[in-house]
Amino acid sequence: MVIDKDINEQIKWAQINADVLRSMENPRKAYWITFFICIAMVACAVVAEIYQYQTGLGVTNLNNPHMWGMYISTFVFWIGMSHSGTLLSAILHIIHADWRKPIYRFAEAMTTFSLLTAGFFPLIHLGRVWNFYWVVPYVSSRGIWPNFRSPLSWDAFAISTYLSASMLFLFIGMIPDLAICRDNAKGFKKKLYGALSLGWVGSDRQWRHFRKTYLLMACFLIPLAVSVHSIVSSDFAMSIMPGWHVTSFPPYFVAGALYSGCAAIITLFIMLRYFFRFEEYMTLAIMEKTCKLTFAIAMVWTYLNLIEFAATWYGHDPYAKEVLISKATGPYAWIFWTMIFCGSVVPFALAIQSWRRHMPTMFVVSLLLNLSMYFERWMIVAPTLSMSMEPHQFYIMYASVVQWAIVFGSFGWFGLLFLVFVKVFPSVSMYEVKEMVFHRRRLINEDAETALHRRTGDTQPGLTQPA
Amino acid sequence: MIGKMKRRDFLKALGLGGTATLAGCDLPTTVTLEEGKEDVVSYLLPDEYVIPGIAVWYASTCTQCAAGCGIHGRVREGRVLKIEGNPEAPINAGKTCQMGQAGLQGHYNPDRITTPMVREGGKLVPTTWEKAQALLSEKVGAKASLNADRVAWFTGTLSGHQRALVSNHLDAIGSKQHFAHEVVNASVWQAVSRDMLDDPMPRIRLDKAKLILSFGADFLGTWVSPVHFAGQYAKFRTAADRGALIQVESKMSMTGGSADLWVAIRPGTEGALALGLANYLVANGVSAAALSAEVRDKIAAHDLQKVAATTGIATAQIERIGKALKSRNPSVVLAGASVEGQAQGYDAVAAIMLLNVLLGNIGTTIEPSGKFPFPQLEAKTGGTRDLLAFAQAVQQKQLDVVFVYGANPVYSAPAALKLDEQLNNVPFKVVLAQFPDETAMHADLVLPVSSYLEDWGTHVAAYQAEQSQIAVQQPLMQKLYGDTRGFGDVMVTLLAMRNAAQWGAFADNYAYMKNVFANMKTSVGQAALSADEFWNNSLQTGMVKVDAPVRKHTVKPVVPNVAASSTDAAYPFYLVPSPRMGLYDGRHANLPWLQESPDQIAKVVWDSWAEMHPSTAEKLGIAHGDVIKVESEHGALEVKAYLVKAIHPDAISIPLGQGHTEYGRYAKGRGVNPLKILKPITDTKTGELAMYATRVKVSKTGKQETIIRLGHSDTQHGRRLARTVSVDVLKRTKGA
Amino acid sequence: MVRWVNKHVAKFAGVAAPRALHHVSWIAAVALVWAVTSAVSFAQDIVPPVGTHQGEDVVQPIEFPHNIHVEVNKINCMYCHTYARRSKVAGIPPTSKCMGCHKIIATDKPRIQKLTEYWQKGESPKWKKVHDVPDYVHFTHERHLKKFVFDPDYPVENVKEICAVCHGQLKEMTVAKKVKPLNMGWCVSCHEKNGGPSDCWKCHK
Amino acid sequence: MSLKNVFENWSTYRKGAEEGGYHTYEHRWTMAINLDLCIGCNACSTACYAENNLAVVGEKRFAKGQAMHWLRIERYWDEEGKDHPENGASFLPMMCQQCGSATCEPVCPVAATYHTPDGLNAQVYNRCIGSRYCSNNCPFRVRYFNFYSYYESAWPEPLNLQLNPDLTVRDKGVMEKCTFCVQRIRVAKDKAKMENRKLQDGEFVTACAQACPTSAIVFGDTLNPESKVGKLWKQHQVKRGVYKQTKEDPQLRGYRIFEELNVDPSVMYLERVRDTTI
Repeated sequence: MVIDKDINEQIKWAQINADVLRSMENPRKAYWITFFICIAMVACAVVAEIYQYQTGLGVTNLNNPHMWGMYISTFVFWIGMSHSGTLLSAILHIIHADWRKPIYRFAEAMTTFSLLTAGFFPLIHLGRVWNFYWVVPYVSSRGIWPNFRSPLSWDAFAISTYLSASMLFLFIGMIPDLAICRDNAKGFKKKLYGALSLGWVGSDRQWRHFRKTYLLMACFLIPLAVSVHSIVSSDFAMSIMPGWHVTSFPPYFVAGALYSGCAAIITLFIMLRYFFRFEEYMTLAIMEKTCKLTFAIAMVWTYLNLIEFAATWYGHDPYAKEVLISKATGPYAWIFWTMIFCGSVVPFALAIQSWRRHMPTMFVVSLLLNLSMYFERWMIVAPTLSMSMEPHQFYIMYASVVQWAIVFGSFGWFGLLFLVFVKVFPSVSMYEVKEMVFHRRRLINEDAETALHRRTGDTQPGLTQPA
Repeated sequence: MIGKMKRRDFLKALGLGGTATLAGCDLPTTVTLEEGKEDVVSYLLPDEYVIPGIAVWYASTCTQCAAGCGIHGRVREGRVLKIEGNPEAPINAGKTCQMGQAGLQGHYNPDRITTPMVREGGKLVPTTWEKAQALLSEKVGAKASLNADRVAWFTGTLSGHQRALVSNHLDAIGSKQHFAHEVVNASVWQAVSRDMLDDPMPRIRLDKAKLILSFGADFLGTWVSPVHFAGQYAKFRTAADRGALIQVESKMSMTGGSADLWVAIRPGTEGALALGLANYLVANGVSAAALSAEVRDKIAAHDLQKVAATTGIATAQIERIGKALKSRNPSVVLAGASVEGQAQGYDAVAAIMLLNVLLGNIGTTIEPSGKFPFPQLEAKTGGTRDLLAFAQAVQQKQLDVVFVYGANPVYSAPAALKLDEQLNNVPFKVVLAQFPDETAMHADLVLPVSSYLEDWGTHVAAYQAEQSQIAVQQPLMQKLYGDTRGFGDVMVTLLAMRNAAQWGAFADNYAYMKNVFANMKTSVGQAALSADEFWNNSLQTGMVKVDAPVRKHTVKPVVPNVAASSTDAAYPFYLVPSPRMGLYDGRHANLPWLQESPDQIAKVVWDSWAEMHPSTAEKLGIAHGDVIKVESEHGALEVKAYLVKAIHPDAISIPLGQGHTEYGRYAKGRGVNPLKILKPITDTKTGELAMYATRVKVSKTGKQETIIRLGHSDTQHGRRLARTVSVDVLKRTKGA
Repeated sequence: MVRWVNKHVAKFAGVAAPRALHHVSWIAAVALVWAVTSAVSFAQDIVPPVGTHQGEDVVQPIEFPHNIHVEVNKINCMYCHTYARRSKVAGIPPTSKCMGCHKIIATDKPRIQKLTEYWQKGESPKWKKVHDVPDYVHFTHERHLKKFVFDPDYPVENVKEICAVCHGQLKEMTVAKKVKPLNMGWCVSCHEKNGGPSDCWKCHK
Repeated sequence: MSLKNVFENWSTYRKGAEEGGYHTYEHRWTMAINLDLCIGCNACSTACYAENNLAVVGEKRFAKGQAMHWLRIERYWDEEGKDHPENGASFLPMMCQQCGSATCEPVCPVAATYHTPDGLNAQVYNRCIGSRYCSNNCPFRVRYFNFYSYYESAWPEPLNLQLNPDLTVRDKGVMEKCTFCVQRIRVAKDKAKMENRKLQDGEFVTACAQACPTSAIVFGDTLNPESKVGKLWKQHQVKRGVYKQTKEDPQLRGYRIFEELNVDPSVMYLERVRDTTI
């Protein structure tokens, strides 16, 4: 069994700065290519959306029983994706798992950006998007209000809150690093970072404020993250439709969210590690830990799946049972079984150490997990619609080009935001890595010296300061 | 009052009372709220009976089929918006079928002919009425030199004063040539009842019957007077002891859908089954004394085994039906188009009528009808014999001038008759049409006629209910297109050309009608009223009640020579060109509502399809939705296969109505027309076209298409949405 | 203002690095602008409807002087807009009604001569619609007159006061002009005052 | 409904469906459909097209499942195993059941569908933003969405002259459904009010009930004890506001579809009868 360190504690702080700031230097060709591919994808989506806006939703091939389609499933997918950052930065933060430090920054960025992506879909799928603001409870002269009983209006609140909170969290967490950028940049960049770093000079008082705020935000964000996906799940669970009206949906959704989040983290972890040569920081050890975490979550998700199936199977609702059977045997069966395979079988690859340490394998695996998560969302939305209570209206929907284009474009949009982020902001948290290095080094020194002093009988172990 | 209404220009009122509803929900582009953007035009003179924003109902008569139902039209700001049944009308008692509802779309149809058209240099070009009239008077005017017998009228079922006008015109010319053509008809049934009961259209009392045995008579959908029978059917079902319906046919009709027992029979063997049942009844102690020895022999000759072999129905099943017939009195036995449309159609229907005689239904559930006092107004019911006769006359160049109205022979004639080409043998063809249909496109002169909601007329349905009546048709709104003319108006002008002395007096049909009514009132026992009172009453009630002396039924049984069905190795299947309530015989194919309303049994919309039994399909390796080639001796059709169990394995059923090559945006080039591949066999006795006697063979084309239909599941997955209970349970419970 | 912000942010940031504070103040300013604009964007919906509306002057084929008919001649509104009490629409009087008087009265006036021309041509003037509501709003004059004019024994001569609630003081106008908002908020406020129905389907269907 | 209104009437609004809903109903429009009389002829459906400005969507859109028929006639074959459907077909007219505790109402984010004092599920077109959640939560799948601006193609001149001015022509992006011909209800109620009298039973009926050739559809107000429909409900011992009927005579034919979901449909069907004793 290989034992290696989360991070090389001999690494110099200056080098950390250097390495991270290097990742923000002028991009290479490969970057621009990906960048423009993303722009092209977004362009497709925009064209499709304009066409849909002018012609009507019919162009998506949605139909009477199948009123919702890929828009909603993609929406749920992105919302789920957004739980990764919170998990790494907030949950692991308060349980003092310091190995998160090198990798939580981009995870958090992912959170924000996937929310920014998810936010579009409820609007895109509206029949009359130009009236979307009627969902917002503002004082209207007409004296009419949104329907507070509707999970969709809860969504509006939940998502906007979560988005603003996580953005704030990301920003606050970056302040010290932004200050570093400020000090190393010149010209316009200096102005920008100067503005963003809110005059951070790293005084004691600032650090005190900073730590408090950060912890506070973390504690605030965790219940928020949980509630958001619970509310999204209630879009389905609050209905009476067979296959949607499931009590275990909230935890199921949250687990699924964390799952997809972790999978996405692994993907990006590997990419960043490869492109920005972050081997020093995104070490195999951390990779292993992430994989283990993912594996655990995968098992939780599998368990909740089984619970749901069992509950339906032994439940009293014949319709739900029929939907379940149709999931496994009906027109969507291949999606269902792919989801089960990729979601519950493939993760066992994470349990094998030699595979865990093999980046290409992990890359493929993580993509498979993501795929399974997307299919999961589709399997939540589609089968119930295509086979609910009224047999006369059993019908399936084949998504049109428009629908595909917009879903496709959303990935481009996410990529775009992320690409911009990694070039404008430090995608590895410098100050936290420094902390990590500091603590580890101190630990080791402690061990060494206590050993020495035990021999010499010196009862006053001194502490050597880091260079 | 209506007179005034007709002349007052209504559409002026548009823009009042929020009629411009087209602006939908608040897409900024569709609503104009800025002041001074919309025009509002007031009336020139107020009409005391027209209040903007308030609807008025006027009575009239439906002409969507020949049943002659009374209707009420809802008129607002000069537009007729909705059609509903006239509760006073004895035929339909306030009800309508979907075709009646859709009449509006015939009237407002975007594809109507709006100006006269004349053929110049081989193609039709718009012209004016003046030119058209000049042409007419040159061809058929007083001075025109024409051979009287070479002038003909070709119409659909025609009755009331329209018929009177046509006969007058023919008399004025001196011709006897009036062909009346109707694809969906009951001519053979009428012939048989005429011969056996001396009553062409006996009144049928479903409401009195305890059992209906219908041999392919789609009396709820397309047979004789559907809405009337539907009303009776309701009484028949809700009666204290509920009547039972047995439907014997080779393809399930709409009526078959409501049957308690639906029996699939080999096409063309209904007569044999009827005799077989007679045989059973006689064997079980029903007296056949009333029948001649000859007839009795016929019956004796049809023992159940033989019949079972012919019809492909198990003996047990036949006995079941027989038992029901014997035990449930009174019953009524009906014969529909699929029985009539055979080479031995007459005999088959006769055999079926014999059952009524045997069971003593004559006089109980089959009542003598009233003898209509005005023969000149009686319906000239169309059939297919006249079509054949016409085709022959045309082929032998016996006609110089043909007037066509209310019929579309070029569409409905089998390709074998080659009518479309032969029509060129007629030098001058005048078509009075509302739509540019196939026949109109073959005309030398097309005269645009008003829709029935813009026109005057009277109708005398061939099938009269308890109270005989003349149904009155009046305009419910001003003409949509100023350049169209009412059929009556055209006739009056035509007649004036021949006989100015008598007909010159009438400005138009309106004047003629008023005059007619003024003379009529005494003969219908309304002498007390003034002419105007009588006129207004008739318009308000939409009918003139006529008491018709009831006929007497004298039963003269006919000897039915029912032939054993033959088999044909080359063409193994029977083609069933089934008419459907909705598109009917194809005349309603351009009404979008009816195109989009699904077929009652197959639930297919906007298209044609070929129904076949799964077992047959399996043999031929055909799957649901395969495009198949249905081929007869006289042509082939490519159409999607629709697998359904409600059909006999030997039958291939293609519904009527689609396959128009002209006619309008909704109908043109859609689906196929089974009439085209019919073999021109005729019924030996009546000479009617044997529409159901054509044999076909079926082959795959290899193409696969999706069948566009309403609903995506044929079973309820055990979720008892539409629940069924057996009648014995019903008997134990009170209530409807 | 910028200074104020600087002071307080400085307190928070715990430093006084003027460069940084400069930026802070800018951010604050931008945020402020955003807030204001977004508020304004909803304003037309948020502010309770005012009783007045500045309508445009509509050019009618004939400049019909309401003031003369209503104020000077004291003609009841429902004499010309005769459908109002029987139908959802009040209606424009038929041209014959105008001619009923103006065959004799004021025949020398240019407007009347114009009207007479129309009449002799046998057509009605194309009036322009002034008071319009969206087509998904189904207002009925009949019910409103029933409640406010006919049910309470309210002197029918004063009906113009009732009409004025929605149509403004026509006795002071020549050509009618939209002076009330006629939007939903406005209708609703009146409905709530007078216990009118609050069921959406009363007006929308 | 303004906040003021909510607060003032809170005690009434907070009542749930099991307490008969928060409504004190003026009328309770209901239907009784006798499946034994339904011959599946589509007259009702076409009448509905004529009365309610329903758009004809055309072949392609129909194929996609985007048709707009508020009232559809479902046809089922229920005889597995046999060579032929010996007892004919079962027809089922299916329209909005105007549920007493409708599942479409709570889920609409903007309250565009709500419960009227007449016990109907109103759909307010101009409030709808087209989230389509209501349709997803409707067990009967009888809500139809305007996937396109159908009116642009459905009524080419002069077909548009037939449009019924008493109700809106729907534009793209809004949900619509059977309203029990609310425009007829409104006219009749206004007329009654103008004449200071109560509504009579049968004074008006919905377009479908009016057209039905066999009078299989009976429409009326169950709160009016004299009404035909009220009598039928009583006769068949079908009660409102329950999810399981307790009949003295369980063989009575009246039943409500998906009653067990506790949606309290306003349409009572009478079982189709078939004579198996032949």
